[in-house]
Amino acid sequence: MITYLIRRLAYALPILLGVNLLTFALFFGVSSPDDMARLHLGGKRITAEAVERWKVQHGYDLPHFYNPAGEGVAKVTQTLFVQKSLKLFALDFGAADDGRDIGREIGKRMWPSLVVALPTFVLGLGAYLAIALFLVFFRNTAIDTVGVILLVALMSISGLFYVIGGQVLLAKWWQWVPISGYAPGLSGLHFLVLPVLIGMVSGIGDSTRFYRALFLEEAGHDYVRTAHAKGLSPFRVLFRHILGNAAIPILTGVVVVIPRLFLGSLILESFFGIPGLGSYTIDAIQAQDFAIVRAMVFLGSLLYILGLMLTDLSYAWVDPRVRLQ
Amino acid sequence: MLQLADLVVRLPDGRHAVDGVSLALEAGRCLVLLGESGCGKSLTALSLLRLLPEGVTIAGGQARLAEQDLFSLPERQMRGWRGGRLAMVFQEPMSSLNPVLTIAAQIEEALVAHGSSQTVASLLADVDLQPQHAQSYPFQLSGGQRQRALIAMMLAGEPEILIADEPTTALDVTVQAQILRLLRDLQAKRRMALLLITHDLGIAREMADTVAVLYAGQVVEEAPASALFACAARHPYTRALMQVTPSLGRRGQPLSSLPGSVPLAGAWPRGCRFAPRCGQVQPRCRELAPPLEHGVRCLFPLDQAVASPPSIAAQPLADATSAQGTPLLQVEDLCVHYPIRRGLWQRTADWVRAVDGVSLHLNRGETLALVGESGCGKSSLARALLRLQPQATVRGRIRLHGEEVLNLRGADLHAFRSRAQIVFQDPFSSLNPRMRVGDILEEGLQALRPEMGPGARRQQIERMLNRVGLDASAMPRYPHAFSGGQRQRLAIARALCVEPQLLILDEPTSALDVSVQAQVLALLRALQDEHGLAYLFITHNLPLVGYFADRVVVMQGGKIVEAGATEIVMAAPQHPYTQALLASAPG
Amino acid sequence: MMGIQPTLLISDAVLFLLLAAVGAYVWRSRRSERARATWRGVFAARMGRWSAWVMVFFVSVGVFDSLHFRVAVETPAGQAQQYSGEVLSVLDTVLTPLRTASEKTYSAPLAATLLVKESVTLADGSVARLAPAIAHVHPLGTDKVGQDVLYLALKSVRTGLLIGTLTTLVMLPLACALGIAAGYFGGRVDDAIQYLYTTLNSIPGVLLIAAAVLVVDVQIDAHGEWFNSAAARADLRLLALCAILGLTGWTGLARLLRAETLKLRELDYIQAARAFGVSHGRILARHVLPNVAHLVIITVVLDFSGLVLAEVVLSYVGAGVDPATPSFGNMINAARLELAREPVVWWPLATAFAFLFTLVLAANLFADAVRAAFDPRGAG
Amino acid sequence: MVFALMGCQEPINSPHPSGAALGKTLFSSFSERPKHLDPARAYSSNEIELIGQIYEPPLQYHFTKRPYELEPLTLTAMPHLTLLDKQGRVLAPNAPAEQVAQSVYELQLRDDIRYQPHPAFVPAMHSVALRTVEGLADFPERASRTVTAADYVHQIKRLADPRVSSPIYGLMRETILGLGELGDRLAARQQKGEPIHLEVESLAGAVAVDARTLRITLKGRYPQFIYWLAMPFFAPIPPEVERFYARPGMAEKNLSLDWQPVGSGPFFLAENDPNRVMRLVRNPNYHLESYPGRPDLRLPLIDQAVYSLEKEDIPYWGKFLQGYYDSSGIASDTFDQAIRVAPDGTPELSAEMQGRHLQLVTALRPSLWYVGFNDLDPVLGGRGNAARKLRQALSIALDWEEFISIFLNGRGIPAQGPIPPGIFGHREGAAGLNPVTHIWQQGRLQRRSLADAKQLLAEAGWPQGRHAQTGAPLVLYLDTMAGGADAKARLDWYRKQFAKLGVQLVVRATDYNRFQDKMLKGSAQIFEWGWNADYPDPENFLFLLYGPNRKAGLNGENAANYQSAEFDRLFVQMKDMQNGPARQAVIDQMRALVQHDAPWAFAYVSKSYALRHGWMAPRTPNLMANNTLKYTDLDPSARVAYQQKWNRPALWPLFAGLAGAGLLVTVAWRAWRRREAAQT
Repeated sequence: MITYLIRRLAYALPILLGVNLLTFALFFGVSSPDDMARLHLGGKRITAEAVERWKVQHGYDLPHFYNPAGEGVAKVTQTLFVQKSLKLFALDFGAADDGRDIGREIGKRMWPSLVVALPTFVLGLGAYLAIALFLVFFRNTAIDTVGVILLVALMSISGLFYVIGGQVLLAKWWQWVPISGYAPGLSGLHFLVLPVLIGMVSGIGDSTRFYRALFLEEAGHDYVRTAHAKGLSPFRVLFRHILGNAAIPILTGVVVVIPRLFLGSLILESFFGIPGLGSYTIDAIQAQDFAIVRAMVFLGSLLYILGLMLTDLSYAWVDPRVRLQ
Repeated sequence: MLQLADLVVRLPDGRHAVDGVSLALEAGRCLVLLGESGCGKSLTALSLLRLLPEGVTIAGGQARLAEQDLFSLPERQMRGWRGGRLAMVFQEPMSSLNPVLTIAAQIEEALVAHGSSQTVASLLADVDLQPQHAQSYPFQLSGGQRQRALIAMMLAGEPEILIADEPTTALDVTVQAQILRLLRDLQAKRRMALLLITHDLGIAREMADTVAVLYAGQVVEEAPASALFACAARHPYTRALMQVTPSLGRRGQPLSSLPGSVPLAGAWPRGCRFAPRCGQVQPRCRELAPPLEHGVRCLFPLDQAVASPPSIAAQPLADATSAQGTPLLQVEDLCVHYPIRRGLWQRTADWVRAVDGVSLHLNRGETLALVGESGCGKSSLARALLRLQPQATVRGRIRLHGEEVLNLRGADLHAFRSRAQIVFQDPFSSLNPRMRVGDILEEGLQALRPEMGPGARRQQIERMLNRVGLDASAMPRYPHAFSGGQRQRLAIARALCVEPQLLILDEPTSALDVSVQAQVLALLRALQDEHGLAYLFITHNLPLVGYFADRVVVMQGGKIVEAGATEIVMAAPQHPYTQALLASAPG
Repeated sequence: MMGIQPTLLISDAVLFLLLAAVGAYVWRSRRSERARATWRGVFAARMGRWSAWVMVFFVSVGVFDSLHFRVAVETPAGQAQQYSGEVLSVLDTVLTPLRTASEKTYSAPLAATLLVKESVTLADGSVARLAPAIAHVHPLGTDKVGQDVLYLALKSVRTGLLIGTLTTLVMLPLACALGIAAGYFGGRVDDAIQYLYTTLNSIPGVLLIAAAVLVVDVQIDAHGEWFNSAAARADLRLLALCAILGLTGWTGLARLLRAETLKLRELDYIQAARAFGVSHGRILARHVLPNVAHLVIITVVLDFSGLVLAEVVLSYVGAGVDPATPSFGNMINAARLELAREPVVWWPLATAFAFLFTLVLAANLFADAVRAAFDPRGAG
Repeated sequence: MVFALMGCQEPINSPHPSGAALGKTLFSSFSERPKHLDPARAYSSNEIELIGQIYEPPLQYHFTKRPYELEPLTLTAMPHLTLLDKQGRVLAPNAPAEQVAQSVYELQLRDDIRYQPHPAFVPAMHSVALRTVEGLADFPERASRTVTAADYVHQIKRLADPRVSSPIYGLMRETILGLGELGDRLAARQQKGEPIHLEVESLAGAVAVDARTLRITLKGRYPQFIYWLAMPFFAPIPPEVERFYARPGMAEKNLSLDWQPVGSGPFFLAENDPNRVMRLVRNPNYHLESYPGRPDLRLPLIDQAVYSLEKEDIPYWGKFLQGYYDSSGIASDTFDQAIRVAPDGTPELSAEMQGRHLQLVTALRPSLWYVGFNDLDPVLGGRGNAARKLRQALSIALDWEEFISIFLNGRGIPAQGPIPPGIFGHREGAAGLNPVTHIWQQGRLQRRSLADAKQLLAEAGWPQGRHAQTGAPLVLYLDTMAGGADAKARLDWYRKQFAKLGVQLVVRATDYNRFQDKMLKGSAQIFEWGWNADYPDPENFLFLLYGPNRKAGLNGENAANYQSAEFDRLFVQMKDMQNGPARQAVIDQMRALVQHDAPWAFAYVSKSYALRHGWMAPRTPNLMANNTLKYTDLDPSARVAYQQKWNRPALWPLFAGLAGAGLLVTVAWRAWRRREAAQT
């Protein structure tokens, strides 16, 4: 088990390095540090010296991979790649272009993201599974047919419409909840209702259909016939046998995203003004703050790999056949 | 006890797969439902539990158990009867058990469902499982243990009727014998009626009190086992089935032929459904559907008195062992090992020794049977012989025509490939479904005989198709248009196209119905006589070995435990394993 | 009669190439009884048939909108014939009444007047406040600058179709080559390809796409000389978006193909081919590829709707198609703000919603039918 | 959950903490988080809007007087200006510019200006262990002190500090005596890695004569400098605060001047979570100041202002209508809901809004929007006749009246020249009209007809938009960094305008970086641009066309790279003049020149409309002043009443939903029963 974890970590390194190289190539290919400087110094009255100063200040005045001016190791370390990219490995995200510490900002903003994403995820998963089980229970009836068509229709609606529709309907017309906003703690609960609901509804089509297909596939297996042959009630067969076995493929899809819940949702957060990492990212994209985007890419990869490891661990937990080594 | 009358089972597309089957089960007796694939025997069994696959429905008939018609019970009540009064054991013990629950949990569940007073421990004891198996998961058990666990589960509701659908087909022969014995003991002890479904005459002979032979959705003959197997089969089909089953006793004789194959469900001919394949067919048979009278569904039933039992005296074929100087194929000390990687750096910590020091030889025109149970390494050996084992480490010596096969590279390897070919077990997976038959057959020629022009290739293919009993019209068609037997012929034709000297037959008939098996065996025999082919015949079926092979080697755990001429090994096995194998063979 | 000069945008060329490929596939499968039967299965289902007709409608709109030309402008005799810089399509010609009939600003569907009132100087010199009459009837109203909403929606169809199809064109070769190679060869090849796709997969998709779109923008911007018309420029941007979506989106299919190939590799007919010494290339081409083709077809059809929807989100994030390209994303983005108006300007959003919903729903239902026919297991 | 929350007194959809609406608290919003709160760095309007309430420069604009007029804020009187020649002799105030070597401003500070309480003023707080510190609240003690002249000097020095990189450093080093030298010195220090201590550096141009007297010396003459003294760039910064924040570890915790400002203004920043909310609270140490003309109203009038982040328009407007924001600018798309334009063109509130007792506040912004033609472009640029006529033709064709009506919903007036209304030099009516694009008819401005434009186009050598010789169509390029929802419609509009002349317009949309780059290289052709006045002086607009100030290569603000010797000469003359008829004459000449040359198509001057709820005290907007929050007042009890009236949750959807669920359960139950009873 320990060996397994160590090996997984060892696999993770080259992947993170690859992510690192890729983003470095992308971001330093998009925009030269000069552009960044001009962008961040604001629109009016910028002198070339100011640009130069900005670059020095933010450490963008270095060569990409090799610094002939450095001495010894510094030839390699005093470069954009090492300073701006490799340092991410130490979770040293550096400063955003406005000078704020990205690590600190991430630390602060991941909680609001989680506060929205976790209930969305948990309640959503519960709802999707419940509906899928319901449909599978009534398979080959009109309930299932109508349900599936409804799901396909829900799938065919762009996520933006759910957000717009939800805000207009629930908040503007019916005035059940605040249109947008966020507050930490219990007093902020009413802010969460709408984003969580919309987050759940927008995933309902895809996920429920997926789970339904999984359940149906399990339902076709021989052991289900055995269970019926034993005289078990259909509920027991559904919940204990079908759900129990479908848990394994469900886990693959589900556990891997759990760490990423910290990253939040881009659209939900920006529409609802939730100060999480999703809106942080979208702001950074729109403001072209590459330091933040780089950090978020790296963080995303890191969390993904973490998710993969968690998936494996959870496999070992639910599936007696799996032993990690 | 249970009276099944006029059962009709309808498939989703409206065809009938079971067409008026009537059976009677009695307590403490065993009824064997015998039939080839697609005759409707499994659907009949599932109908009794009302567990038919989705879309398949019971379209008619009654099943009376204690004055109650099973088919008119409301679902709620039927559930209590399933696993309660009627229980069923399935074919695949692995997939029939829930993989993520322990054996105890799965048995417990059944006990709770039926409020039984038995315990998990007592049930495990009843099926000869150790108490510690209770906490095992199915994957931790062997095939036989799994089947026992499944049986234990089904006994939880103390059923009056136990239905077993090919309960031993997926098991090795030795295990098969144990499971059959267990079923028989349980039946006796618990006074259950046993409905055993099988395609194997041997099993039927061993287990049955009564045999019902099913053909094309109908019972064609029903008779006490004793009478039936004393060569009193009166239906031509039953008779033919018995005659096409190979055995040591039939060695040297051609098996009587049962042409064609079982018709598809619903695509039944008019009149007698067996008429197209029947040796005794009369014009009336094609017009009039015969009723089941006196246990036979035939207008012209055969007499009960029939030919003498075949003589056991084995007639050795041409004894090739001594004759021909250097053997065609010589294998010395062959090892096929798969690495097991472990630890941080995934270093090879150990090896799976699939084949561990095997030596054998094979002469031209000779058939060497390689016998063993699953996992003994016989398939690994076959693939290693053909250099088809890229993942494994292969050591030892393989010589074909004195050439070191393991050292061959490039053109030499190519040349070798045209001398040694293989026919696989499953005729469905061995032909690419997306290629036309002509292309499939041509592929080997293109690769190995680049010197041949398109015309020559075509000629060769046509010749081979004719030789295996098909013709050129097969070439533009896709494999799915052919039946299993025809596909296996195609596979043979494909191998023969490149004119090999050595043909490895990897269980070539085990996926086929007995009637078709006989046809394929006859073809193989004829081809061998014609081309002087050497066969390495891999199988687990001992009667088949007795019938077909010149010599036999028995493998166990990657090693050869016994080798010798077929008659000698079969008659007087030396190694205990061989003895066990022979003793377990049903029939 | 004015002359026209046919103009072939790159995306047109690619689209027609794609159509030709589909045509070739259809022609080929007509000969194969099995393929015919499978496709008959698709159209036998009621949903499959209906959705196919809807798709046919959308595809024809897209195809007509891809037949581009430039109209000749009046040129004095003796000079070389000059053509307008504005690139039109056959669809534009068909829709000329809608295209040219623009109002000043919003008007509701089938309304007779503009939405907003204006101060108008009447003949008698007095100033009155009234909603001006509109010049043409617009079945679905007009947008902020008075363009016909129906026309805009129809023009958006091509963008959606292109994104849905061209992306797969980029994705397919990559996914097939890498996925099959990983599954078939195993070992180091497999390790390398798995590394590649795990790496790509690990980056949050939107971020990766946004970053790549920015890179492409820089390139497009730096090479203004590549384009002789605004259409060509927007076109390249669209193609680039497809390429990026394709380059980042191949991992799912590759994974699927790898798993399937791993299974196929052990199948007897591949073993048989290897026993014949058939080369790897031939085995891959004749045995593996045709037997994973159903997966490819299913994935392509399934992905289509996802890609069309992705464009909307990307446009919101700011990494979508050129703002000048008519697309559902741009349309929704512009229209969503109009909901806050009073009286509510609901028709641009409703139109975008209806068209997008119909397109995606049809695509999804069609995909379901295809999946059911090609893969009896996954009837989900 | 909905029912559970309905028990409360307050509407359940309130985004504010319960009870907050009852206080004298202003609820407003911000759409983009400010990047810099350091007064030496902040330059964007959203930044200035915030720190304007926190920091106090020496001067401010009088809140109610128009035209805009400066008045002392922290001074006892307006600064006293002395002009000196090279020899240090005092010159007369009207001395010609070339004689003036230095201008000396002497500022006399009030003695009651005190900073907000802050730990930096407690020496012991400078050595608190930072491990346990997460924010300013973790420092147990705070204190205050009086503002001194040295604090102002310190801030002026900071403008030259390379670590601060002030956006006005480039301008000020040319203006303030010795600032350039100081900057060079500091930069050298930084390069060498030496520590920088501003207190010990001397600056000739800014000297604290005594604790209450500040003397600022400028190179030459720069009459507009006085306006800079009303900007937070010249607010005092106590050196100890900078020292306090300079401790290692502070910046990582966002404890810096950029994040936690320390000023003497009416408010201090009590909470800075720019991801969500920023809260300004009344400064307890604020000096005595009262509302103009109302000595009884002591400023500031409210206790708190809460600014919430609101990025999307729909939620913003929705919350305003629900009463949760006290005031709102009007986004174009929501405009119709609030405003209708009366027959005479003046806007008034729609009936619905009047029913809600809203107030409409309008003002013309001291800003100008234009479409620039790059003077360096081979087709459009230069002083040649053909190019000029082409520009003129395009200027006519761009129908800004239509633009204003479509995109601004009437919130603007078409611009006629380089100087917007409200700034000295602007002329109203026929006198100010641009004869190239407009004519005066029946007492109203009337855009010239398209025929005139086509005529000009033909004269320029492009009849019908095609080259007179080759017949090649005229293709022009609009460079824009347009993005966002509105862009497509706007760009379509541009295309339509050009198409009216038969000219094809290709839009090159790009991102901010690329656009800046293009502008700097001078490779753009046509572009949209705008300018917000820094100060109400014509110089601040006319310098946008001053040749030596061009963008290409020099990175000035003359984005069109317009170059006219005559204009440049007049500009130098106008720059140092006092407002008066003489200056007006020069400006008129310059305007005529620019109108004729048409380097810009003058677009519009936007009107600012704002809506305020009825509970807000009425105020005339002051668009130059940035410290207006202290004048704001409101009636909380009226607010609460309205909020309750406007926010009653609809219940019928809940019942409908329950009914739907019930129906589903029934259907499912029946299906289940049917299955249980099923026989084969």
